[in-house]
Amino acid sequence: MPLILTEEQEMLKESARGFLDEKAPVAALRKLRDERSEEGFSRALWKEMAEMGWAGILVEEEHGGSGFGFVGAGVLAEEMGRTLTASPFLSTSILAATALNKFANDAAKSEYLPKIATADIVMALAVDEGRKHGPAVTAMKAEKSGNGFKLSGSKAFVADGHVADKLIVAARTAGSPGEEAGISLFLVDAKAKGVERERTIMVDSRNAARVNFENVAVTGEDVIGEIDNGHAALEGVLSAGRAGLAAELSGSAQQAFEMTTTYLKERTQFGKVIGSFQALQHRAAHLYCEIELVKSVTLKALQDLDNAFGMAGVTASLAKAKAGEVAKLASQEAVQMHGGIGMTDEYDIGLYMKRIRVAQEMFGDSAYHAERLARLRGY
Amino acid sequence: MPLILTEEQEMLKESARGFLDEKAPVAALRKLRDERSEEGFSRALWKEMAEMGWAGILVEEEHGGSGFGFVGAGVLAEEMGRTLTASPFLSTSILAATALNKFANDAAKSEYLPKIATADIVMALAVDEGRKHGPAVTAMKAEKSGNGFKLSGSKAFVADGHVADKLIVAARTAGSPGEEAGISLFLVDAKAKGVERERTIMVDSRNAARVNFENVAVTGEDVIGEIDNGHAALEGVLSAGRAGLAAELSGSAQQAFEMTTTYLKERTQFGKVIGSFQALQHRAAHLYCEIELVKSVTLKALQDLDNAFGMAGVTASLAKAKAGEVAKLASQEAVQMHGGIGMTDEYDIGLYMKRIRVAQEMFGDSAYHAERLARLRGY
Amino acid sequence: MSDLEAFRKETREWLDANCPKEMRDGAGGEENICWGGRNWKFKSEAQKVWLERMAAKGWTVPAWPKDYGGGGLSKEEVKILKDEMRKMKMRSPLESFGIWMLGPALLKYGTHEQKSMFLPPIARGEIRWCQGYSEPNAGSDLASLQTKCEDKGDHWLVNGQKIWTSYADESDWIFVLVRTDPKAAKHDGISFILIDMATKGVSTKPIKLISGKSPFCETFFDDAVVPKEHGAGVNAVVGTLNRGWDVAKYLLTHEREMIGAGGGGLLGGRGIGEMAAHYVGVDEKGRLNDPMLRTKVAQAEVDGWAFLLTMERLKDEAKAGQGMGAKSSMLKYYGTEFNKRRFELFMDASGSEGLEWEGERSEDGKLAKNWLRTKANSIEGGTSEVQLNIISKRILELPDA
Amino acid sequence: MSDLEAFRKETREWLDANCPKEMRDGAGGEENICWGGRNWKFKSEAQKVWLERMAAKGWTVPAWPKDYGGGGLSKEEVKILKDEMRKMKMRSPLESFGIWMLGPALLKYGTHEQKSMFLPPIARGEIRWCQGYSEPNAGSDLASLQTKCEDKGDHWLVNGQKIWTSYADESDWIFVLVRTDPKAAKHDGISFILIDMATKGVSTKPIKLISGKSPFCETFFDDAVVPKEHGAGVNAVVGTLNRGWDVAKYLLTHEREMIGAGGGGLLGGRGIGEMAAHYVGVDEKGRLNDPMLRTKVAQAEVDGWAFLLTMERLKDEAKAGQGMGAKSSMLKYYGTEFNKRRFELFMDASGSEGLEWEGERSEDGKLAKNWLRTKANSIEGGTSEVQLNIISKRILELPDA
Repeated sequence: MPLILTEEQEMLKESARGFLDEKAPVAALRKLRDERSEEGFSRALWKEMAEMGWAGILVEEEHGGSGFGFVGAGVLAEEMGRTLTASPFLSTSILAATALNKFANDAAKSEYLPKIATADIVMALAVDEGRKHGPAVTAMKAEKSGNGFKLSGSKAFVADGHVADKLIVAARTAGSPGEEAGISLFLVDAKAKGVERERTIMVDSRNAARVNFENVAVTGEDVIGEIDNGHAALEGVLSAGRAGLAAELSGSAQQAFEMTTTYLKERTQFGKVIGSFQALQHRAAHLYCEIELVKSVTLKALQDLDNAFGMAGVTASLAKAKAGEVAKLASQEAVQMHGGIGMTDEYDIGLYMKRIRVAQEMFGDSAYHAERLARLRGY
Repeated sequence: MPLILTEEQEMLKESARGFLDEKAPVAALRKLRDERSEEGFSRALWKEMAEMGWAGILVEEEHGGSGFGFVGAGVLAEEMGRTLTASPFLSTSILAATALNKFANDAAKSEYLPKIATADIVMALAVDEGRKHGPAVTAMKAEKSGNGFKLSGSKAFVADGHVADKLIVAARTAGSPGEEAGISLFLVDAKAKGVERERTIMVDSRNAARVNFENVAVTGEDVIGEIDNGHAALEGVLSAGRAGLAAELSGSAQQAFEMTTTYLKERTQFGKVIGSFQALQHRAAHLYCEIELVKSVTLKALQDLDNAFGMAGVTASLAKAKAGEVAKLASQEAVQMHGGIGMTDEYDIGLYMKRIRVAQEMFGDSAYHAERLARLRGY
Repeated sequence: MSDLEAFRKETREWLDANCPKEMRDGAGGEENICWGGRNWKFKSEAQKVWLERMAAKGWTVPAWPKDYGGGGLSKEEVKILKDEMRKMKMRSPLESFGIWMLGPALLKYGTHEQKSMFLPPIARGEIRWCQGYSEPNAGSDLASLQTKCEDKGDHWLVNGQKIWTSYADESDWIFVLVRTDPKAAKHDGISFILIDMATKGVSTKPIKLISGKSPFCETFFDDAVVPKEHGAGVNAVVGTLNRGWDVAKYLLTHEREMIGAGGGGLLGGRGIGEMAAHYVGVDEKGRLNDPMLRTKVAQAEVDGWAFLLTMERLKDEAKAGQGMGAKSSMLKYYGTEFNKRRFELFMDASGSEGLEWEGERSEDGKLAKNWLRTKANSIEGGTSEVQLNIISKRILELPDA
Repeated sequence: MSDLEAFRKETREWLDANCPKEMRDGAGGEENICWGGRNWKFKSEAQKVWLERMAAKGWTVPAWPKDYGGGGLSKEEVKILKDEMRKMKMRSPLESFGIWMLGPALLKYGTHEQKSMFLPPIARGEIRWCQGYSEPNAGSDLASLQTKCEDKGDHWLVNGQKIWTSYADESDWIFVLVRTDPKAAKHDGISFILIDMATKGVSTKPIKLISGKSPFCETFFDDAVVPKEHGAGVNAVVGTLNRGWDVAKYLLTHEREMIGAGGGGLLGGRGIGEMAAHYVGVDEKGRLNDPMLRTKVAQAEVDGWAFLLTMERLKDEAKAGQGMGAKSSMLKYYGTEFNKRRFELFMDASGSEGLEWEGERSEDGKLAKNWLRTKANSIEGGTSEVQLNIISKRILELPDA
């Protein structure tokens, strides 16, 4: 399959750019932040996105979605990365939709997928417990209790966790932290008894939460994937999330880079446009190449998710590793090349640096994924 | 103690530079190479160096040396690094002299140190067995046999090994490969029965050898340091070698850098001296800073060897790690900035790249020493 | 006993007798600094007493001449004083841009009248100064500054805008680079002038950074009338009219050396490896649980240590009589780039916890804010690019384009 | 069956029937290439037969017109031919600078007479060409070349020196950039001329590289007399007199794209991680025994893989009708820098063994020589710095200094 967008995907990209530039520019994020929005995103905007088929981009038409597939979802994530648009797109439309599509029972699909497509539900994935990403080190317990389970433990860095209606939670039904076996995934009502949520305001002004679970009761119906063998499902969902984040990082990096080259062409110092200084030119040219590489790996990971979902973990890691590193470089070069003005809160470039930091950390930073690839490649 | 050379050391440096520029410039190495010299260095030159007190730079006056200490030895190594001078200075005057000075019995000292000072003996340290440096993974066996030992095994990358009269050999009297305990050091006659040497012509056109030992008999008198506990002595000797190599690498890096900045000021392209191109300027300025850092760590390691020999292992590793990395960068930038001419055998810069590759590998490359420091620093 | 030994003994005794015990906690950090000035509110009685006693001895500025409020100490004596203060963990009694910047400038370029009027209040912490150099359109290219200062016969009329004036909103006076001859070549029409912040037409506006609140301000001059003399024979302009660039250059080098010499501070606190081990833990072999991060940390520690030793070497060379010259650019460049790298690693190690921006757990995003703040290190006080230019030109003597 | 399917079937059958089995070992490597030329010595009868049969069909240059010795195949057909050859592991029957460089130049800029005279012998492997572009004082700044070509009425008189002329000592003819109008602006006085290497006054000298022997030569022109016409109506100059820079530029872009497209070859062979595991071994968890090297290898594999995918993407974009344009500079820059990095890692992994320069064990320093040879990758065919300049100017549209 050629490593390019189809005509349809190109059209989606164009319309997304137009829509976001108009309805959800960086100023919108700034406004949510400065007004200390309780939800951290605009419900109205999210509804509009749903009307355009974005919320249900991974939901098949039979469930009311647009069924555009992962490349389509990545195209949207990339464009949202450009405008730093805050929405439950990653948590709900990518992560939760993937979990439901690929691993849930028909009842759950029928119940939730249509709501995702209409933006009537927000769902969040609760996986990490410590500072760094590590699905296998899940310690949270799910103990058998009657026909169901009781969940106890705590989760951190749950994107959109504080506004979610439903949480998809990784917990241990067997084994011990560090082992892949023994993990199961549960669908948990966010308002269930024993669930306590603390909104954590992050550096990127987006939503995240820490969630505490104390003897939270779930039934066997709430299991996603296989009991004790949820790691495979979890990795599948994470692959989708990683590729989505890679796409978002790619968009943010591209935009930060474009703002920088634009600035290089305008700003004058020592009687010359600073973009004429060769040292800056070479750094910009190098960064250009790196960003081109990010575009390639991201598209590859998204295509793999569409064409060979079970095999996409490797390229998703590749994409996340590369996109995280390059987006970081892009934000650093952007701030340095902008000089003092880039350091001011008034100017947008700092917001890119902040969001990129969060997105590259989420679901494994570059070190995590390079490490993972090294293991998979046998060294 | 201030981190600068004393007046005496400064004088030594100046006279060394004068001598080497005249008697042992790069052309001398080229000649040895092109004439396929059997020995790989000039005996006559080495004798002259001895007369100047260089061969015995670490030998105390009572044994006929000049007793200048490690900073003095480093000053010479650095200057030899500038001119790529081939001589047994590292193997004999630094490694063997340190082994004898610090760890040998009086008889051995009296016998060999004066010969070192007069350049009447060449000695070599045989430690590594595999591709990469690793004293603790010594597998070579020294089995008790009557009052002495029988050595069996093989060594590689033995600098000056093929011309050495005596070999200082690390072998295992107890324990197993990977353990520091159980290693002992032996002084072995290079012509002893059972010793077989293969000269290995290396990329830097210097001397090295692979040495095979088959039931080579040594006596208890030939032990340097403590039986089973030779690892400490070995590390002491290696620290001296590593600091000496760092100094040599510093000199080579400085010289390669100076050749490069000179070339940048001469070569014209697109109607301009290429040294006026800002991208090259910034790379040169960065490299300048890195080389300044190398000077500092190298001097520190040498001073530590003089002032607190037992503690110098850490800064010796620091120096070797930093000098290896920076010298490599200096040689790479040198070749790239010289362009095509830098690729020709006729031009000297390639010889620097070759020697730096070898020197940075010997007794641990940057990765080895960074790893070692991480372990020592508890992470 | 040598004179210096005697001085050390006396100093130690005097310090011990006069420094309040609250001032002996070795506390650093911006919140503990005594900045002085008209509007200064002492954080404690001890802070006030300590300042008064030290100022009375001239030891807030020990190297300045006694006539101008200083201690008149020799270099060696200053070193001993600082040594002893450090040993007893005493806080500095006073810090200010007056001490760091304006004082040295006046001592070198000022008239006796200027020194007499301005230096003693600085030494006593009575007048707080800020620095008006940068402008929105003159960043690295400082000499292209445009703030106009017109000669109106009996006064100067100042119009323009400065940016990055630290603490301008809390300062009493400002020393400013202004353009007094718009027709002259770029570097030749600049003067160095002293302005009371209370002057009508002078106003300030704080700048919020990506890292949050900051001491930086924008400072505006709208038809600010500045007298030619601030007192009998006390010129408002320091040094020769239109030669203010000399003063500026002198202070810029001074500033770079200060940043260089203070680079140790940049590297203070816990080691990167230690911090990383704390955050991510170690495996059964005692190695960081994150192997890739471990490599980056180890490489950074090698470079950081090598950098510290280089600062030490340059200091020792300076003591031995070799000037630092343009090498201060190396310290500025390498030190600030390293500090950025260090904080990137802290952020890597602290993971999602380090990304929190509000709340007690993160002390309102302390780490994240410090991380973002380091990004300015390689911009302020001369960008890394400017330092590399200086090294290229002045040390490597590479030609201009 | 579509036409193309039919073509594929016929092709497969013909190839299978005509390619000697010795030529089906998929052997690459310089020593297995058939270069052709007057002095060519076939390595085997099979090599000769294979060349003759393919040349007779025009398939040594399948895309060239039949009139000039080519196969007259369409793009799609050429792809099918190459596919089938690759599937059956067939060697290329003929490679040469004539095929890669001069052919395309003549096809675009040559006259019918020039094409008729020069292309068929190239296609048949009878005449071997080399390229005379670089000069000692004109490296990256190729257009500053100085080799003089004076109009002496009935002939040209050529004087000067070329460098980096690959295989000049084994070639029959050379295509050379010369200065025909020394008074014109730099790019305007250059011509592209064809010269028989047997001409009196033309001599060559091989260049030894830091990596050892090389195909490169210096080529000298001392009063070399070149006829205005090499045959009736066959001009020695290709394209317009003094407009040789157009031809050169065309071929330079062509060369960059070739290097770019061939970048896959750069990355062929064993993976870095696999190689490193082979050299340094793995621990009980299966991780490389050298943790720091492991990090570098993993990072390099990420970048290498991302680069391969980028080549794939650009190729797919090109197929979809988007030209590659200046993006070939990206491939050249990134690919060659990556290859240098790759070989540094091989050297790191192989340790002292990789440093051996002579003897069987190291195949006479094969790895070390390859490592050193990679250093030229980022110099030849336009330095990395030139590629970055091109990206800055043409893609990012950053202004000239």
